[in-house]
Amino acid sequence: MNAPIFRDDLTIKPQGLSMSNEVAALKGRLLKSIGRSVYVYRVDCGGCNGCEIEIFAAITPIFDAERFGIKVVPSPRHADILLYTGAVTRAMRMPGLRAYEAAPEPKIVVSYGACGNTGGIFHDLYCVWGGTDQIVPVDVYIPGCPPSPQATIYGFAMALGLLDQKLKETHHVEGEGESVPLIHPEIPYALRVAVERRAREMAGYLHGKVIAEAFLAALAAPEPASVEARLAALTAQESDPRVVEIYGQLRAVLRAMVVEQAS
Amino acid sequence: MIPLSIHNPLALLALSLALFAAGGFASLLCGRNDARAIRIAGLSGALGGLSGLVAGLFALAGPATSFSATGPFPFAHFVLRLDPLAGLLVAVISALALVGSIYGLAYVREYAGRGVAAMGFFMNVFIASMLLVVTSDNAFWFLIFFEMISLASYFLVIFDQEREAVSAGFLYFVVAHAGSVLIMAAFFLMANATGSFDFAAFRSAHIPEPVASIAFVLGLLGFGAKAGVIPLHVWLPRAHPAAPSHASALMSGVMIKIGVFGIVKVAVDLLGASGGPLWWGLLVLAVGAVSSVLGVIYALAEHDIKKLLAYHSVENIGIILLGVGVGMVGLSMNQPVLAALGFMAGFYHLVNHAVFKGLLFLCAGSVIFRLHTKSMDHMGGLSRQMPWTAVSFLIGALAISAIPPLNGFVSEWFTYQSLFRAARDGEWAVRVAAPVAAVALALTGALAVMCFVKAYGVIFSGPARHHHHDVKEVPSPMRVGMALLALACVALGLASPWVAPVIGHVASATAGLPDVVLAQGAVTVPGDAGQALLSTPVIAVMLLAMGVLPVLIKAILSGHGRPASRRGAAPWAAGYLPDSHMPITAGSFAQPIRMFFRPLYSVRDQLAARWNGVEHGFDDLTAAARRAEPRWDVEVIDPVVAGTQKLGEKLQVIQGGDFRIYCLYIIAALVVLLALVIR
Amino acid sequence: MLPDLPHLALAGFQATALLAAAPLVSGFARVMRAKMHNRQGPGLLQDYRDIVKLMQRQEVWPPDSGWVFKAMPMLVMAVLLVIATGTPIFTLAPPIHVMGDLVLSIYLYALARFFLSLSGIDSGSSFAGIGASRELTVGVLVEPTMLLSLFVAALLAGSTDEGAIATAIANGHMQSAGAAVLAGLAFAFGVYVELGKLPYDMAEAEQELQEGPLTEYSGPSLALLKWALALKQTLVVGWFVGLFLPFGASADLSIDGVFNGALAFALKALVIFAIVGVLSNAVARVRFRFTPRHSWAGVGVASLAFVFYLVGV
Amino acid sequence: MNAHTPLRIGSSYVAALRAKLPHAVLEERWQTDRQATITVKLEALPEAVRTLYYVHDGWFSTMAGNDERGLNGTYGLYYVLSMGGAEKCHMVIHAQVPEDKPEFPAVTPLVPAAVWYEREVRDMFGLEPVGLPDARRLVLPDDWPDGLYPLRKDSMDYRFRPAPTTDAENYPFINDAKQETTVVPLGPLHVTSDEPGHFRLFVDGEDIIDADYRMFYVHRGMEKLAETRMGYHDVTFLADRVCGICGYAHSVAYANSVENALGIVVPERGQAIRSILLETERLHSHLLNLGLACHFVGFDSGFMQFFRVREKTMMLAEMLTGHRKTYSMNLIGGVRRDILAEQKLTTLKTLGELRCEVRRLVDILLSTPNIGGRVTNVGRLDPKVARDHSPVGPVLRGSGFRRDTRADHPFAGYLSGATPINVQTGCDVLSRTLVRVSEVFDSMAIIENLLNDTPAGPILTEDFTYTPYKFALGFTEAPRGEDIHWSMLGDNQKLYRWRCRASTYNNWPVLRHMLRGNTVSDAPLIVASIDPCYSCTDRVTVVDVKKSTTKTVAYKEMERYCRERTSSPLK
Amino acid sequence: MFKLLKEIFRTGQATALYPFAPPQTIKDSRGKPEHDPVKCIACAACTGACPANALSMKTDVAAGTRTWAINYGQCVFCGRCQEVCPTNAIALTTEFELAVARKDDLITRATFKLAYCRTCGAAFSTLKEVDYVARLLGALAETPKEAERIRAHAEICPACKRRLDVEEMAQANPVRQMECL
Repeated sequence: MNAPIFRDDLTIKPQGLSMSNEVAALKGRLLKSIGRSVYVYRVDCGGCNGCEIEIFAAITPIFDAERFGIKVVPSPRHADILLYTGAVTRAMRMPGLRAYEAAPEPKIVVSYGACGNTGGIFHDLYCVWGGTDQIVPVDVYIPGCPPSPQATIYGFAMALGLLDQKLKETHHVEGEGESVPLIHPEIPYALRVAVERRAREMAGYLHGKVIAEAFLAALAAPEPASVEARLAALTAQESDPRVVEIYGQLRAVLRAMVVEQAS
Repeated sequence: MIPLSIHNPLALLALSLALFAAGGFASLLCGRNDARAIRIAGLSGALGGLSGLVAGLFALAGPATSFSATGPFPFAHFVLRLDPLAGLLVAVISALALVGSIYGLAYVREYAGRGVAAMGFFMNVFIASMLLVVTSDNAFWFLIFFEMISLASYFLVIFDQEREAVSAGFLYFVVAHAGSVLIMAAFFLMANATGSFDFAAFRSAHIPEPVASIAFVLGLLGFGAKAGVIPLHVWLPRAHPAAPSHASALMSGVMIKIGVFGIVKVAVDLLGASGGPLWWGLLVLAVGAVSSVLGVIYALAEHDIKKLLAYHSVENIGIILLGVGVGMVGLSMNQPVLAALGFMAGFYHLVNHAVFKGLLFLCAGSVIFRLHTKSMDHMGGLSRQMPWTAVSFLIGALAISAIPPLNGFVSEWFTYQSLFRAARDGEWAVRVAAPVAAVALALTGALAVMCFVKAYGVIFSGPARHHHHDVKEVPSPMRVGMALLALACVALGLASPWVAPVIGHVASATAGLPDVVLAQGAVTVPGDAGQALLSTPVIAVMLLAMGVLPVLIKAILSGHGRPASRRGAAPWAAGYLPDSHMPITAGSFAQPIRMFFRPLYSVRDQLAARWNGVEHGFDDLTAAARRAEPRWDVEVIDPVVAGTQKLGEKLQVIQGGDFRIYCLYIIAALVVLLALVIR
Repeated sequence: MLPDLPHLALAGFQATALLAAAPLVSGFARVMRAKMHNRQGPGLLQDYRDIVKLMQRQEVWPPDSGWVFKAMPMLVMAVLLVIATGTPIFTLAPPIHVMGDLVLSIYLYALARFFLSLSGIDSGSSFAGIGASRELTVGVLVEPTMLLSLFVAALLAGSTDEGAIATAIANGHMQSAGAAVLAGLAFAFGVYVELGKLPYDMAEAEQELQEGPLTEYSGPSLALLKWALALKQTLVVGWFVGLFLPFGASADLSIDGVFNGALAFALKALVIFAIVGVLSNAVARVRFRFTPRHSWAGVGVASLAFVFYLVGV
Repeated sequence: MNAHTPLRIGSSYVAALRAKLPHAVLEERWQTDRQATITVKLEALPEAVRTLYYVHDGWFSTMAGNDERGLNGTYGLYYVLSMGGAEKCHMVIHAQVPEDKPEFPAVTPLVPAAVWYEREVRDMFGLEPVGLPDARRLVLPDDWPDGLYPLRKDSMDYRFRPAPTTDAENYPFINDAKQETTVVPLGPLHVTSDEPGHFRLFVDGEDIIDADYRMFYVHRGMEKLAETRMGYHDVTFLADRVCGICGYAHSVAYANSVENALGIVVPERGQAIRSILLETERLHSHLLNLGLACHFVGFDSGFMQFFRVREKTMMLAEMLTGHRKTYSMNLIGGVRRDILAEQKLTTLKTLGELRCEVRRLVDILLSTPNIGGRVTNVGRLDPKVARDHSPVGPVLRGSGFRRDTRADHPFAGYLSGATPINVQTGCDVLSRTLVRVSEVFDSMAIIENLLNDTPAGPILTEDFTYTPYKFALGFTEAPRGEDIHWSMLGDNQKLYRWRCRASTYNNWPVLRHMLRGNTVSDAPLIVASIDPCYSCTDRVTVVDVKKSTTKTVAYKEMERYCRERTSSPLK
Repeated sequence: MFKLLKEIFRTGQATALYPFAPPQTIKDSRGKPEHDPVKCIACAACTGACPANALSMKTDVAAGTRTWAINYGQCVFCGRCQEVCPTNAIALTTEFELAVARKDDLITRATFKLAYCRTCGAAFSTLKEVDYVARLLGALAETPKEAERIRAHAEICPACKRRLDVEEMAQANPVRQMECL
């Protein structure tokens, strides 16, 4: 590898397009006139196809974007909204710009998915430009990898002013005396970690966490007095045989830890 | 015999002929002074055309006038007869001669230095001989002038001296003479039955059935070859394109009509008294239907603009013959209205085709004049540089596609109506044949639309595929020529309620029938108003009126503050860089038709293969001639040339080329022809 | 024979009424389509909204296009409006009598087709060019069927005047009922192809040609063109209904009669477009190469109608 | 996948190779009991590959270039063959290209299936395949500067973005048509392709006379990313995003490759869950393809119905993994989520509904007017062409070849039972569609079996150590066919090299043959019938080598090459 | 065709009502990662684990702060952050309505105060992390003195810790150190 280079020296900006003020003013008018009639042209600038399929799904019966007058059109000349997906690969720079040029003014550009918004997981690669706004001015960003059809519907409803934007920029600043509570301080740290790890190996980070939490809660609970009884009760309540199996494994961990401690 | 005077159309015709003759020889005398030759030939042609046009128009209303003189041959008087049908043909020929000559004033400059003096001569001879053919009333003189047409036009075809032109010319020569021989035979049969070469004698005589039928079939074949009906069309799409464009306009516009004229002349005029059986008409109808459909299908496959137009001539001859066929059917069924309607439809289309096909050839000539190519694949986008030519071509294209309210539609409408009447009122065989012919006509119409969308689109629309950056509109004489014919297309369409009765009279007079009702005020009707109504003026008014509505809608709804329209950077090529291979070409455009009608194209290839034999023979012959040439030079030609050097020099002027080669070609051609005929 | 004032008024009314209703027709098609997909779909008025919206948009012309491209939507709409004045739809007689000839109708549609296709070439787009070629090819394939079936109907009525045909069928003055029915079927096939709906939407095939001749249009021109195409669909159905199902059409020019005629047409059109909606959404697009097989079937039915006419069944 | 068994399936191939090229085989190394890497002399490379390919029923799986100069001073070339004969295994032919002379004898003239790979290795490493007749770029975009090879270790930082060299595409296309043709451009932005790729149909009106294509619009540089920014355990999440449809198959293939290299034994339950998810992915992918096939022939009602039903599989995926598309389920050593009783029951119930609905929809599809005309005898893939180019998945099975990674080289949860292979012999679009239809039902059965019989125990093991410079293959049968990954570990918790080959990569080259002779209206459907996954391919496209010119050009070049290396066994 | 019609009638309208009715979400599906800054100790485990670099941590020594940030526009919703978070401060929710018109609205930040090494005074962590570690390890202590020692140890930066360890070892076992030498 060469001597380290800073990212800003490496990357040149592609020649993107900017918008004249006049056209920007027209956009407001456009948004009014397209309230219930929206022609969308998809511009895939090098996505993984996930976004494209979800856009497809958004026009199919369950989600039916045509309810709102949204129609996917086959030519950019018909478009009101250009829907850019993908991280803008080098090869798609010119096609992407051509589509923008071909669409009538004013046009709304929606950047779709993590790749379109920022480049996503590919944001700093040599063969991508890192997001739609690197080549054309963007009006709406729809995050997701890929955004689900519902998120797509929301994004369009938001773009058309039917729904309000929910996500706002926030900045939390640490307050005085902010302190993080300990998790199950009553259970020895090593035991908790061992239980949590075993639970994760058995059921994964999500279910494992829930199961471990139930197990630890039972362990820490005051009633009934005997640990074995508490855990037996926990197991007895559980109808899912797989969870029962995992409880068994966790009890084995507990037993091993206790035996080890004892020895 | 009516004496010649200025009030007599025949006198005007004579004046016209004199002008043509004078102009032709004067042009020859100009020698290498091209500019003067062009002017003289052009002006004399235009004046001759003008006076011929007036003569023809006068003659339309009849009655027939004739002029007779004793010629050098005791067995054949020189008789000219100007009846309404001849008048119609004279008018058409003269009109195109007029326009073609004006057009030629600028167009012929293209040929400067390549013997324009001779071209002027041949053009004028060509026109004059056509005028003489349609008016001569004696079989012998008819044949003489008929030969003159062939010869003059042969020289026009081979004018370019290119390999293709020369070989096309040869084929033309062979077919034309084969046709003449058949016509000659037909006339001999009639002369044999009547004892005279005068048409007047044929007209009044009653020729017995088998002989009349044989004469008719011989005439149909002979004139059919001239008209270019399928399967005798092979020469046409090769010869017409080879000629200079104003000559092509005359060949396609009027010369092939001589063929139709001949068929009518033989079947209706000369054998009219004998009364043709029904199958004559049905045969003509069949020939017409086949020619129209195949003609247009073959046209669709062409990339060469002039070949495309030439194939359309085959198609339109077919359409004309549909009308003529119905007329003949009507005659034999003793239905005067049907007969008059049929002939009228045919004659109307004859006039119309002359006008729009002439126009289209002139437009094609203009494009070739600027781009120096006949291939449509190297044209494109010319409507911006050549707006006059484009608009003229578009009018011609709409007219030939039978788009209302232009002239082509009117005559096709009459053809449909005559077919409808035949289907409704005719005998059983006719009732079956007429709808089939109507379907053929409908198919032809749809294909013609496709073909001319292709032609106009590929030549004048879309992106340019040529590399001439400085293409500009053609000089004014050419524009005037095109504009005159374009106006004629519009006028013959819009004025149909007034034109139709005139042509109807020609038809009735030719067939010896009473006039039928063809117009009531501004409305045309096919014999009776119950059958159908049509008013081209109303259509035109409605189109204009309704044209306002979308414009208004757009103006009102599209509102203010909308961003100004703009021209995009490129057509949308699915995001890729557009290139010059993406816009559709002539070949690709017509490919679905080539795919769907594949069997019909193989018919053409079969026919063409038949004629290939002739061409191979020609190739061998010229090759042999070339090998033998030195010997000829030494042993035969040199002494002759040396002996008649002065004469030789004069003769060389005719072609400005190598006269000896021509002699050889003609001799060789005659030999082959003889061989073919004898075999 | 030239139109008088009441007839002109009727012509104007019929043309504008059909024009006004055309987006409703295409909107209805979209609703039908959505219902066939088990979707909620857009409202009936969606195409009005689309047209109004498109009218506010910018027009972008392809770089090499000429006046044909620009004028085409207006030209086509004008021609269709002219046809609307000559087709007997609300009444048994064509509003303008001299415009009511069947040959004229066929060739006026050809005029519209001429410019629609020409604009495809003019746009310089590869897809539009192929679309134009297909549009005309389909025209070639369907024209014989349409002409022959109309010809048979005209023979039955003794006149090529569409009003005469409609009147004859309405009154049952037909020499041959079988021929009339078969001719109606063949004509219905031709009309269906002219509708440009699946399986015969060759020229605009979205997946194959990106909407063919429409590819390069934008803004008001696209609005007019979509509107005109909807008008064409309304009109050809009107043509069919007017000639072969003229029941309910007004025999005179009375306001009541015309109004009832219009109502009757609306009902008939509703039924027909519902059937079309089901048909067009339940089939795949025919492979272009196989289109002639279908059109030959059409010609076959029309020929059969003709035979029926000849033998007088 | 147990590396410790003494059983070495495929030894006979090694023996055969040693017999055929006695002095050329330098070394054999076994990664697992069914995976061997045989190092041969560079000159013997084409013959070695050809022998395995044509003599021993080998199929070209992938080829990896590797910049091993830091390790041994050479570039490594790894030609991977999936052996279809009696001993089903993977044979890797390895050859070393010296640093100072970056060229090697092209295999393509002998085995056409290698064409894209050799073009790619030229693009990415600057290694010149001598005798390769196709000199065009494959992976790198037109605006990429010459002479900059992204995958060389010392060429550039992975973030280096050179200024574009051009704004106009300059890729030369090959048109073998003898007649005049016009160009129909399909893509990169075409309504029927959800992804960018440029297909250039050379047509005469409606007829496709020839076709060429330019892909790799989606080349982002993932392989470089995997060896730089990411730790080797993060690459499973990157592999998920190789493709938006069959990303999970890549993730599994990648995880498998590392697990094979490090000898990790993944718990059985983890393996079963991987298979369940792979089959779920196949379900939604095949339903997507069936829907799109309807869409492309204008039968949108069918498209909508298939998508409506497909939503159920999406719901399943979301329930089982937390996401409709990018499952993010794999870690090296196992999976991240378990399937609990509630999910199991819902899945079984949904599958029951799905089976009925899909059966009805397939019935509808096959009985719809005009469908037969659109799919029968359209887009034929001749078995001979298929044999030469090694396509995979339903494309291959639709042309009558019985090859399916799940059955041939069992992995994950397929180890236990024989997976059915569906074959059709029509070679056309219909056959490929029918193969997919059968696979949909098979997938449902596989999922049900695995759910009803899931092994107990953990789903993840973390009991392994990272060992530098180990390498191995990992493979899955994605909905589109075999995905195969070749991974080599580095020494810094990262990969040294990751070679990811998606199924579609092997299917593109035959497309040209399938398009020829059909019509413009068939093109979208034919392209869809290989169920292409453009981004999967991540880099390439091209065309097969022109047969006629291959011999002459290749021969001359080869001659020069041989002259320079007198020891060549090819002489 | 009739089979299709039958299917259509059997199914009825399939369209979900959203957005006119609450969305249908599936339990455990991976939506927006919700960060609870109060629970966050700014340990950077998540930023290291994030394959897309959507999570970032920036230290501003001059201002004495460390700022954690998530860019929802870059997030690929894999849940690795949730998996590695030691304090359950970040977890994925089922929220999906994330579209914005302004790119900055995609970013959520949290700023924490830096902790300084009690030995060398260099900033090395956040106060919250030091506090958390101290309490976590302190809970294991058996005596308050031990706890205090642990806390003090936690407040030393790693560099100093290494140095101190070496010194400590040297003092505690000089012999072994000698052996090593």
